[in-house]
Amino acid sequence: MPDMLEITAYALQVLLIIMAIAIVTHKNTGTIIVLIAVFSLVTASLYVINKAPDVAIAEVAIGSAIIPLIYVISISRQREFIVLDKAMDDFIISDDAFTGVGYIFLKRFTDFYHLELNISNDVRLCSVGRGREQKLCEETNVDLIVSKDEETGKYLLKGKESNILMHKLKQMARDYDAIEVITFKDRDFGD
Amino acid sequence: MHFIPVYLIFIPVLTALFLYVVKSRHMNWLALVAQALMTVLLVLYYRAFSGNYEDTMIVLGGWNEWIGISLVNDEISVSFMFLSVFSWWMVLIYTFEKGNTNHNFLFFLMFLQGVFLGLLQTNDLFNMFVFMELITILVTILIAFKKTGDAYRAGLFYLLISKVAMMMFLLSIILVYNSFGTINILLVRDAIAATDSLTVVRFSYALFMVAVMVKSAFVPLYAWLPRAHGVAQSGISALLSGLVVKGGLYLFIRLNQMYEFANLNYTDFFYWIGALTAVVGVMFALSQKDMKQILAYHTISQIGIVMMGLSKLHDPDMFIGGFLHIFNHALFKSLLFLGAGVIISAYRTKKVTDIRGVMRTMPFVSIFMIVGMLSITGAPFFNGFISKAIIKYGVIDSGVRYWILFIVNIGTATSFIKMSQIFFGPKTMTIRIRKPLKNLTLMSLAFACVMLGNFYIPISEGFFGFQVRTIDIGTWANFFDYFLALSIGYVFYRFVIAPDPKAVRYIREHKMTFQQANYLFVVMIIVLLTVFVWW
Amino acid sequence: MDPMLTFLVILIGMYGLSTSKNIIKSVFSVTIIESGVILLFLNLGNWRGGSIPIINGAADIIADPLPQALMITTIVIGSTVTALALMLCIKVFHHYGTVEWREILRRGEGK
Amino acid sequence: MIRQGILIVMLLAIFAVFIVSLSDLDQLYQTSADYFREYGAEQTGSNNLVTAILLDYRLFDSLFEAGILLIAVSGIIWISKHDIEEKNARFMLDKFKTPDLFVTFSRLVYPLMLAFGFYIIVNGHVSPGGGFQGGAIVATAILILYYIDAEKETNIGMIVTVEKFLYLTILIIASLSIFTRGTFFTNVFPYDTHGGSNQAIYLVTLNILVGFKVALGLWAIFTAFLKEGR
Repeated sequence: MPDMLEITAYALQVLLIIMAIAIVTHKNTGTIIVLIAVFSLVTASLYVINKAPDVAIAEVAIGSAIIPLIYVISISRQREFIVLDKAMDDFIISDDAFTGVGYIFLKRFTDFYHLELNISNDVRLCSVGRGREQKLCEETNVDLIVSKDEETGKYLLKGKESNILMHKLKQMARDYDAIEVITFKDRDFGD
Repeated sequence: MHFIPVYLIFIPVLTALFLYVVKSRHMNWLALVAQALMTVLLVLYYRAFSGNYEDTMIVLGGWNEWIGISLVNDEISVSFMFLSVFSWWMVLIYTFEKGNTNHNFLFFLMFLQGVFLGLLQTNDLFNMFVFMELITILVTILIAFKKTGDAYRAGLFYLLISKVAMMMFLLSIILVYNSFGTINILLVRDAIAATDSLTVVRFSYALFMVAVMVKSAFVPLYAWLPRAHGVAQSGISALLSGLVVKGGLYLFIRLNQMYEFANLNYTDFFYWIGALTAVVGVMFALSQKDMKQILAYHTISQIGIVMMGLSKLHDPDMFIGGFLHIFNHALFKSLLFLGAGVIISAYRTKKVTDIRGVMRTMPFVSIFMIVGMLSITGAPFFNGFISKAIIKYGVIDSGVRYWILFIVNIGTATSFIKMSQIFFGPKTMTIRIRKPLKNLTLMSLAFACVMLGNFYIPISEGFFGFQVRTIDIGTWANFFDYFLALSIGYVFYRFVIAPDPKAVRYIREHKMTFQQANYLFVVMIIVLLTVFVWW
Repeated sequence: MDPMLTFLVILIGMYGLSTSKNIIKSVFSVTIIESGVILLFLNLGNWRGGSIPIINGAADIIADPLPQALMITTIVIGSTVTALALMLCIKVFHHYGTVEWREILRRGEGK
Repeated sequence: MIRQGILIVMLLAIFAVFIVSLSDLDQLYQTSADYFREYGAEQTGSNNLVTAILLDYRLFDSLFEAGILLIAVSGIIWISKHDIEEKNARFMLDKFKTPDLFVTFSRLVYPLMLAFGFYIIVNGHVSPGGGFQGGAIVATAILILYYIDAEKETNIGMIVTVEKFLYLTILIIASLSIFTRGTFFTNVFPYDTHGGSNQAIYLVTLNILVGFKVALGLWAIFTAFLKEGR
């Protein structure tokens, strides 16, 4: 029955092309990841049909398990807005729940951009001194540092100048008196 | 003795692994020891080198050469090897004091050296592909090594566009393999000679060339280079601009040797691509204000000049001129980048307009920088002049080609007159910066520039066996030409570039996006297909 | 087995690259091109038919094993490049707050 | 829209050239399959010709293939790590919980996958598989462990160091043939026409080493991703 195999092969190739078009034109990245895992399985079966079981094993193991996982992680990291809470008062957490003014403000902001708000008050990160805050922002993925200015009582939200979200945040924070947005300039020198 | 090529590849790799595993800052001198060992081995290899393919061919594993991977060396690859070992010496010494708490940096740097030497020697297309991919990954990591947003952005751009180019390279390997049943370059060369120039051969040539054009940043596929070389650390920029980009040009030479008998008339096409690259590179360089961006765009334009020479593969004078320019460019561009690195790290800014008074603050660095600038602008008695003059004599009969070279020269002069503004002005820095190792590197590079500018014939003929056209350096005509270019350049700078008109600003702010780069990639494939398949 | 259909996959990937506006989709397109190239090589290796390249007793016509070995190398290379690209992508997002090429390449330049 | 139209036209032009060159290819078509069928198993001692090529004919490529993984792992870890002393910052909203059914299923699958991976690595020279493929499967099995226990602590530095040592070992074993055969990167054991069981020892050893190296490399890569920003 060689014909059967040939028909399957053609069908799979056409399927592959359709899936490639879908991946290229689809908007939602979540769907694309599923598609790419299936795409990889289809290519693996085509490798088997092409008498290459070794390549198929490699493709199945790498292409449909590890690579999609990496995609998932990468995309989930791109949907989050990481905030480091150094203020340690009721700005974010009041009565052990997320009901503070700051939280509501940030939540409104992240919901608007379809991001996931991720707040940390990790002790080790918060112990980082004022002078190293910029370094912290640049080296880790922390997008925003919340701290309290002791003199004026204002809450300072600090982030990178280069980050486009900070500009939006700045515009949004105009309505709030207690919040001030500060951006770190890019350090512009060679070595 | 026979296996020195293999040792040359694996000594840096093993050193890199050792440094990574040991993770001790006291072991960093090991990199220098390995480098010294490699120099010795290379000299030994050179002494036994006969220039004959049969003698230098090593088939790894001792298999049939249709199947196995073979390493092969000729004059071109051996001279490239000397250049790369020298460049790595410079970068290692330059970064030595700074990088010595960081075993990662040396790990990537040394590994890159082994891989680059492998690329130079391999005689197998797929092996070449693997090395190119390794170089891509290593260079991406080295670009992103600084961990700033710029660096990540540039690294990502470079990684993706190179990956696409290398996929085209692989596609071409597929066509070659299924046509001739082997991927050994020398055997494919013979096999191509035996067939008529079929479409499949031409198609594979076009795809190879588009990959090479991305890797060596020809216009219009240059978009990754200024970003990548502009943001990397200065030591890395020097290495990338001076040497690693030349990996693409080396592939160009090798692949064109492979297609030597395929009856492809590429000479004119690549000459004009080179001319376009040279002009566009200079045009962008003129508009920049960032010191490293200026140098990066000049890399593009100098690659264009190299290409103008290399494209005449059958005209020994032009070819040698282009080939010599690879060396000269490696020397003076490394010198300029390293010098710029010293200045930038002292002044904490990259803007040419903000740096003043370097001459009073750092006299030695300034002198070496001026040597580099004289070389790149083609002053007599410096090395840039020699290769440019050889290329110029090759095209002196045809008007337009000669004038393009002259225009590029004026542009280069203008741009470096602009950059030389940093030397003037009062002393602004009071801190004395003592960097003996950096000065040593700059000094040796400057020395090499001057040496190669005056004694190029004994060096290239006696040492590497290239027949170089003799040029009268000290004639009045040369000086007149140079000063004419300088003065036109000064006028041009004073009245057009310095006021910063709208057109200049527009060019400066023009940045190619990734889609555009890929779109041009497809366009370029079509252009190459038009030239090589349909014509 | 039709090499032409496989070549179409490569072209679709190239179309994706030239039109994709964000980084992730560019990486997806690169993956598609790579799969297409691998499949093409295997297709051509098996163009004249044959059996799996494992010698068991009687040796008959086999599919070409060399492309298969090369393609395993390519798969490993491709996966590492993808991983590196995605890691850079995460970093770029947290620096620029977006994964759109246009915005990313414009930020911090031409001020 | 016009740009996209032109793009499609250009791509179709490339397609047309490919079709033309395919007909040329039909005349020329050559492969080295015959050579391998004739001599492959005999010369290398491996019935699986793909393994024969990866571990013997083109071992040099495979070494650098493993090298790419090595470099990428170090690079990814370098990019992902930072100087700020912090390991696993706890996020208040970071609730990741695998469904119980999935955990049970994973517990069942995990040993099977691991065994399958090892089988593939060890039998690489007689059946489909080998170091690279088996290593990837082992890495996938380890990945399943993370589904079972998301809080798993991994010492990534250790993995990477072991990986480097394995790579060094592979390099040494690959170049041992200089002493027995007088050339680099082939089987250590001299060429023997009958049996070839000695050669199999070398193949299995190298497959196991490569398998572990690849598994560790991929493990390090996805651990770096899982830890990224945490």
